[in-house]
Amino acid sequence: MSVISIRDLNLSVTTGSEEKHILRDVSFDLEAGKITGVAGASGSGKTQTGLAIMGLSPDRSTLSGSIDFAGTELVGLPSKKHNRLRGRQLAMVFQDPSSAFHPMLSIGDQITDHLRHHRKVSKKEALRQAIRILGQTKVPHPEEAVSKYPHQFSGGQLQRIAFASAIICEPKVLIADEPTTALDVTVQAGILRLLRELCDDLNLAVLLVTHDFGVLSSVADTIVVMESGLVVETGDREPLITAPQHEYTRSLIESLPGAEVSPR
Amino acid sequence: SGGDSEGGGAGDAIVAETAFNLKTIDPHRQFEFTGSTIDNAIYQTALEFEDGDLTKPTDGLCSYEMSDNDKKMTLTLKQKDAKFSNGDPVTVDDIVFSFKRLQGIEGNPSFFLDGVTVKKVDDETIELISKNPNPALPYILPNSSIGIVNAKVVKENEGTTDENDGAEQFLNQNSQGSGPYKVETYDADSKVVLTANEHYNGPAPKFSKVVLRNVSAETQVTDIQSGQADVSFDLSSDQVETLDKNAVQISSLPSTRSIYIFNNTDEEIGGPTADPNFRKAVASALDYEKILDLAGENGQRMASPVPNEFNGAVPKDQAPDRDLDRAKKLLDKAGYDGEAVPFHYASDQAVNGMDIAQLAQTIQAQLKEAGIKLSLKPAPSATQLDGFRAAEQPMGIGTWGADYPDPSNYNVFVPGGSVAERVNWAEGDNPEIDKLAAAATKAEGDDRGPAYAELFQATTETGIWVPLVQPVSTVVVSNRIESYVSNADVTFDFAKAE
Amino acid sequence: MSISSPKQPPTNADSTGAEALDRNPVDAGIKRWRLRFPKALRTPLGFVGAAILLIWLLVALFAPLLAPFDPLAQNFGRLVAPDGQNILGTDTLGRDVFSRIVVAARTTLPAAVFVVLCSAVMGSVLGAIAGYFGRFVDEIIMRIADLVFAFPTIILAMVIAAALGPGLKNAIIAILLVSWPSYARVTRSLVMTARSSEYVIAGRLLGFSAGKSLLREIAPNVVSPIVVLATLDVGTAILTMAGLSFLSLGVVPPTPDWGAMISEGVSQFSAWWIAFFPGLCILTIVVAFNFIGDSLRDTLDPHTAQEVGETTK
Amino acid sequence: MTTTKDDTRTPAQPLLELDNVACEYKLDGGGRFRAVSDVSLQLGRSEVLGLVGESGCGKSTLAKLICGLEKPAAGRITFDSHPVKPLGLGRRPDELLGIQMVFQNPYASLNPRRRIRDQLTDALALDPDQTWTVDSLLEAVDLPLDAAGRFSHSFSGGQRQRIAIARALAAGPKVLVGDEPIASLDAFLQARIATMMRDLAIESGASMIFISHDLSIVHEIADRVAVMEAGGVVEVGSTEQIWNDPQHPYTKKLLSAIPRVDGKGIIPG
Amino acid sequence: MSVSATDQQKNLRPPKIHPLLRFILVRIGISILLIWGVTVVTFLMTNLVPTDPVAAILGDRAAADPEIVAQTRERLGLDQPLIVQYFTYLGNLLQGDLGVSNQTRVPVLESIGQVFPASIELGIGAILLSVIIGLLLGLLSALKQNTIVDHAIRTLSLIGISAPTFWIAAVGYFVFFFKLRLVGGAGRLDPWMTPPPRVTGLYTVDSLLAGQMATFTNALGHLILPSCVLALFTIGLLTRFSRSSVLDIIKLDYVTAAKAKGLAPRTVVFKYIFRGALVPIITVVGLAFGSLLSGAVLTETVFAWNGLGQYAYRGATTLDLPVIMGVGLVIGIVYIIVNFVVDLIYGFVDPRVRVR
Ligand SMILES: Nc1ncnc2c1ncn2[C@@H]1O[C@H](COP(=O)(O)OP(=O)(O)OP(=O)(O)O)[C@@H](O)[C@H]1O
Ligand SMILES: Nc1ncnc2c1ncn2[C@@H]1O[C@H](COP(=O)(O)OP(=O)(O)OP(=O)(O)O)[C@@H](O)[C@H]1O
Ligand SMILES: [Mg+2]
Ligand SMILES: [Mg+2]
Repeated sequence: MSVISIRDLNLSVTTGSEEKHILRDVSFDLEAGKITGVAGASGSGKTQTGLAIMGLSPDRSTLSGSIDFAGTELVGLPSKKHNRLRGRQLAMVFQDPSSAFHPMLSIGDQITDHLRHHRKVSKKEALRQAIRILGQTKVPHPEEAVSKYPHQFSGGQLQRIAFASAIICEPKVLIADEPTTALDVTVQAGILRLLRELCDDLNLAVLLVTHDFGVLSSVADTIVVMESGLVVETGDREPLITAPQHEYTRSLIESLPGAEVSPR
Repeated sequence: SGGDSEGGGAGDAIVAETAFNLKTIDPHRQFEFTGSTIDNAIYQTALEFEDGDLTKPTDGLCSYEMSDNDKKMTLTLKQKDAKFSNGDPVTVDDIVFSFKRLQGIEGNPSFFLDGVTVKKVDDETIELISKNPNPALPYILPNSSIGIVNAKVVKENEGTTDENDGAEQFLNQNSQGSGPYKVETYDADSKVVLTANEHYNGPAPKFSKVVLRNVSAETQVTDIQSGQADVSFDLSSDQVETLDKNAVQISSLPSTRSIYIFNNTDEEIGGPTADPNFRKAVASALDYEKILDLAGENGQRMASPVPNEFNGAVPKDQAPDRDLDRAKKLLDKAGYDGEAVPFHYASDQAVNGMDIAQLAQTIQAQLKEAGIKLSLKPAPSATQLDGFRAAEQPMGIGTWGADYPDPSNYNVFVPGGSVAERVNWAEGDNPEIDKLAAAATKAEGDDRGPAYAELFQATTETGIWVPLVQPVSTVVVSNRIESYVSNADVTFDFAKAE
Repeated sequence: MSISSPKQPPTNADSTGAEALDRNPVDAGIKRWRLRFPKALRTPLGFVGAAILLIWLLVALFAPLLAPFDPLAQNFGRLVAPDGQNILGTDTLGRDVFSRIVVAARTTLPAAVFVVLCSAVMGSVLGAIAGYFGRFVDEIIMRIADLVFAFPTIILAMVIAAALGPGLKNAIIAILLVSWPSYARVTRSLVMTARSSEYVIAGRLLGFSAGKSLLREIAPNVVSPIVVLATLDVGTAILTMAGLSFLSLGVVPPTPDWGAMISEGVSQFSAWWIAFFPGLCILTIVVAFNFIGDSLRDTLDPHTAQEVGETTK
Repeated sequence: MTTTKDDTRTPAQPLLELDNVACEYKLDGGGRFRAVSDVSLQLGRSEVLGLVGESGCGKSTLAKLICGLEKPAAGRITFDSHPVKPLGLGRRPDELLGIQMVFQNPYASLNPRRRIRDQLTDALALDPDQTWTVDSLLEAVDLPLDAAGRFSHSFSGGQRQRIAIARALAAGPKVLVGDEPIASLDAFLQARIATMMRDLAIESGASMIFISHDLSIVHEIADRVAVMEAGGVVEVGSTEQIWNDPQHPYTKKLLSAIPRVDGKGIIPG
Repeated sequence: MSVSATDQQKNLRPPKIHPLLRFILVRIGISILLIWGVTVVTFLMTNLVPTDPVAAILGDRAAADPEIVAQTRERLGLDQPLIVQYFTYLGNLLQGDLGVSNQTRVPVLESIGQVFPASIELGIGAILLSVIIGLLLGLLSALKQNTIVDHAIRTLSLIGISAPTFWIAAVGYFVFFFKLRLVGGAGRLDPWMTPPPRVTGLYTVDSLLAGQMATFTNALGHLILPSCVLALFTIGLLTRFSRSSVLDIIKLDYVTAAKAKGLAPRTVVFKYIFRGALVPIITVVGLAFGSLLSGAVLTETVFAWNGLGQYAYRGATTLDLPVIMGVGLVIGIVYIIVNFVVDLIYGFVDPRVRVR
């Protein structure tokens, strides 16, 4: 049973006088407890797909098609109603952890303000939960961490904090936009493990955006390959990587050192 | 919030506005318009002018008697009930001290009593002995710079009768006079507040407080019109014109200031201005009617630097008229080749509402019609004055305000005089004029007037001074003041306003 | 494009070319700069600014033809209100205000442009030296610039003008002395950024000396921000000059000058036209330069634009 | 601090030699940070040395030291028997021009205001052998010849990086230092550019130091690999040896963290 | 980019003093150096002025007497070499002696004590207005980027920085005071009003302290127009700057992250966007203060506002050297202090500076 089902999603942006199609007829599903990976070259529309679900498409853009979230149609949903889902039901983690936090607000403040907003819990209670959740994402010394500022953490730690912030309201959907691209391989492994755990433990429907097939090969359950706003191939992890059907997917994977693609 | 301003929150205060020309109100140092306006209200003088008539010195604190040879003046204390603002009575000692302090501290007005020996005779009498005949002395003594101060208090506050005097600051903050007012606060930059002197021996002033504000002429226009101010001193004729005549009263008096063009006699410095023909050409090229127009109604022509109302003035109908043909001929004679003559003036000065910068531009335009080219050299008055004093300026606008209403005050324009030095005009350059000068100095009684007139006519003839205009001293008074006294002596008498 | 259509091989780097431009601010800005330099004036503000400026340039150029009367001649009644003959009235000396306004454009515009050119050159040379050589050269130059900044422009200019005497030349010197530091600051920081940028280092590795890399590699990259700053600064220079003239420390009479006319006019509230129109002239011409400068700045990339930002005014 | 003896080196006379080199940065707050400490390395002729390690371990600093862009706090660097002197305000000494660099960010390493031809010509002037011309360079890096007349903004990231490589090659370097030249490129472009670099360097008889944190690519192109951790080199060896038989625990950790593209769903590490 | 904490510590030689303390000390050091520089500049500047202070001090009569002139020169130390004069000046300065005005014989320090609060009152009024209005307009304009509102605000702010202050002042005075009587006239109070007992020297504050409501409203009525006029330029400046500052921030990831958390738009704007934009804005406010002081000279002239600007103008036109030096010094110091404070605020507001 899919949590989110995207059908014929189209997105176009008007810059100046010209209209630019960013997404064309994108369709795929996200399922609870499963990680859906989106791969594609730079500029293929991966991030915009994630943002469309969050209702954060750029200004002056038009979205059409359908995003069905547990019975709620997200395309065309009034921003107020969408706002009630954001943070609470739909959560997102960004690529660069060092820029995804406000440098002048403490960690504790930043990972609880939406909790307090959505759940109306007290400051004290929020902090208590924050500490618990930081522990769950394996941030060292959660009690001290809540009163520190972002620049006092390393990138990997910040990304863990970002995950903590994303899951604190117990959402159903988590969109992770290249959560490991800015990190070292050793740190990346830890984050991927965390992602897998969270997905399984919380029964999250995860959308993992990346251009790294190595990452997809490690954690994704299903993979969607995009090119220039189009979905060129969708499939389960192993068959898609070892025996890609589409020319484009194949050439992508073949170009990677150490990739083992079975000849057709 | 400005709405209630007309309601005259003013009460018993009278608000007067002027663009400050104020360095001090220590009477014996004070030499500027604003200082003397204030000191007039604070200090009494030995002699006074009757009803502002500058030709008639009369008794003030003292009565006087002049010896036949004009060398000895005897002052007798007359107002025995006069009291200083602290209650001390005014004594002969105070007067003697004041005279001696004026002489000794080498301030700007010290020259008033040059060559005069002050002697106390007894507790009622003072003798002033002059080295040379000094017929001007009665005209000098009413000057507010010779105000009588409380000797005892001033001495206690570092006051002396020599250069070591240190009472200036004290006198600025604490006036020591016997006049109708005393200083309440003194701020040379923005405003001076006077309050009534309860020990004053005359009638108590109706307005027990005087606020004199430092305000530019353009602000004065709006303030007098809007009832923010009661008295404005600096309005130009153009500005006065625009006022609502139903809301204000206007008092215009002939000014005691003269405005003239000076020409340097030194060829090195002045170039063409050293040539008498060029100078006379300048005098003929000016369009005096237009200049008079700038001065406004009641402005007067001048035939010499001496104001028309003064003894020794050259009758104004003898002033030259415009004659461009003559000017051109004179220029030919002078061999003037059209070179530009630097023309200096104070760009930030207005004399009785006559803007010197505008005057300079008018003169430039007029002289151009005769083929004389001026290149204007404006400067803030301080800088301009520096250059003038150093006798470095070829040509420009000068102004002279009478220190006392006697022709001898205009000796500065005669070769060897302090102003003449600034155009490098020395004694001996014009033997003719030297002779006339000697004669004028010697003249006595009724002969003095004509003798001086002859002298100044001759000096003016040289074209070194080209008298331009005698402006009008205009005081605008709001209708809140029902009666007031404004005359050539005091401009505006706060004590007599009602 | 359908899914089955043949795809370019993903290894062809060119396929990301278009996006690449949008992704890098520096290059994107420069591209826009190059393509739209004339277009900068086609934004509404830029267009209005350019139009106003063009009008003023024409006015200045043809002033003698446009001015109906001799701006110096005192031929009319004094303080005549605007009428058929003197369309903007006459001043206290009976000169035609319109003629004076028109002729004044001839002094103001070239003087402002000249002073800005000089201070831009002086400031950016000093700033470039400071930024490139760093250390004590930088300290000395920038501390002097700080000092100049520490004095309000007009007061410093006032003292200089008062000391040297009023006059256009001295006003220009005064403004020059107070306005170079903003160029120095901007140039310095641009040069400092450029200096540590990889293309400059690459040049140094190829054996460029410091001077050569400054001239050949860095200079072309800092001129456009300087041009923008200078455009905006012409307006400031006009304002400062007008301020000095207003305080009678600028242009010497009888040369017509807007600031001086305003100063003359404020003493005549009832003859409002004397001060009002010159003020309007200053406003429009400064607005024109600011409009143009602002549109130019918009075509710069955001980062550099910040450098050139309002802070330097 | 572990200093590993670099005993895998073959030729007797190394082209480039680092001898106990250290480098310190002054911090804004007043302290000092030792970014590189006690590094000894040697680079032979016509070999590619891969330099790997996690972010901030001092790879770039080391590259700068080699090019004379930073001043070593201790130790000596010799290139072709000339000591490498820090670059001051003057020209770089001729004997050091043999070291050239390719930078990480292709968007910043070309001058946006100069045509490609001019930038290449500057570099060509250095090469006494005149091996290349502008056209042959462009051809070598697979770019159309009309690229010479254009400005850098009209090229994509991958194209720019190829131009930067061309420029570095034009100078006829003996050592080419690539500081993460592929890091900011699309994953699918990385291998292609890296291989191109290696081929061009070796063809023109130069050696290369290739810095990257992507071990799988280093594996593809390097002859030898040096592993850095926290400012020091922890292990040096031939690529095969490091890959198949890592000695140092850090190297093992690094290698085991690389995700394999095998579709097995195994999280590395 | 990110090094794990232990690695950092291993290679780190920590500074001997706390970074924040060091930051403050360095800023103080630079400020003192700058102030010293200001004394040098004022001193040199006034020595370039071609006028003889002795003549100005002595007046006509005494200046004609070479003996008195020589004596005065000696007394004032003007016969000494320039460098000695400078150190005498500096020595006096350190004792709080700024000299005596040549024109009014009033100690410069005393006069500045009088006029300074006037300027401060005007300056604070103007800066408050400009900060509040400028920041809000800038924020609004950025949030509504490329809409009519944005275009209108941008155009207006450009016009605001293009208007000649003295002209606006005159027009404003004519319209709002002379014609409409909406505000008080020239000066800081109606002429007959007595200033409130001096505590701070700011009439609005002092009158409130003394409980004189009438004086307060009057002072406020006089303050409002000049500070608006003065603020016009800085409003334009700050509007433009805060707009671009906010636009820079809006693009950042943390703003998208905040939106993605479903926070109320108000929270996103004020807690995230505005706070981030504020830091650069604070710096500009410091700089704007400088332009405010410049504008004050002209504004004060029109409104007969007896402040530092007028005092400076009088000093400059009468070439009253001690006054020029004094004002230059005071303004320089104020500017430096303001920027010092800005730096400190910057340091405290931004945790990245606070703990390095
Ligand atoms: N605000 C915007 N306005 C206009 N175009 C945009 C905007 N944001 C993104 N685009 C364009 O949409 C396209 C898809 O962008 P998107 O960010 O989704 O790519 P991506 O696949 O995430 O790429 P990357 O791997 O580089 O992150 C790109 O061509 C990009 O230029
Ligand atoms: N200019 C500098 N001032 C202070 N510290 C610096 C400076 N440059 C680098 N560092 C520090 O030195 C260390 C090594 O930096 P370096 O750039 O060499 O790392 P790197 O291995 O290249 O990392 P990356 O993979 O992120 O490029 C880092 O911790 C960095 O923070
Ligand atoms: Mg993306
Ligand atoms: Mg690096």
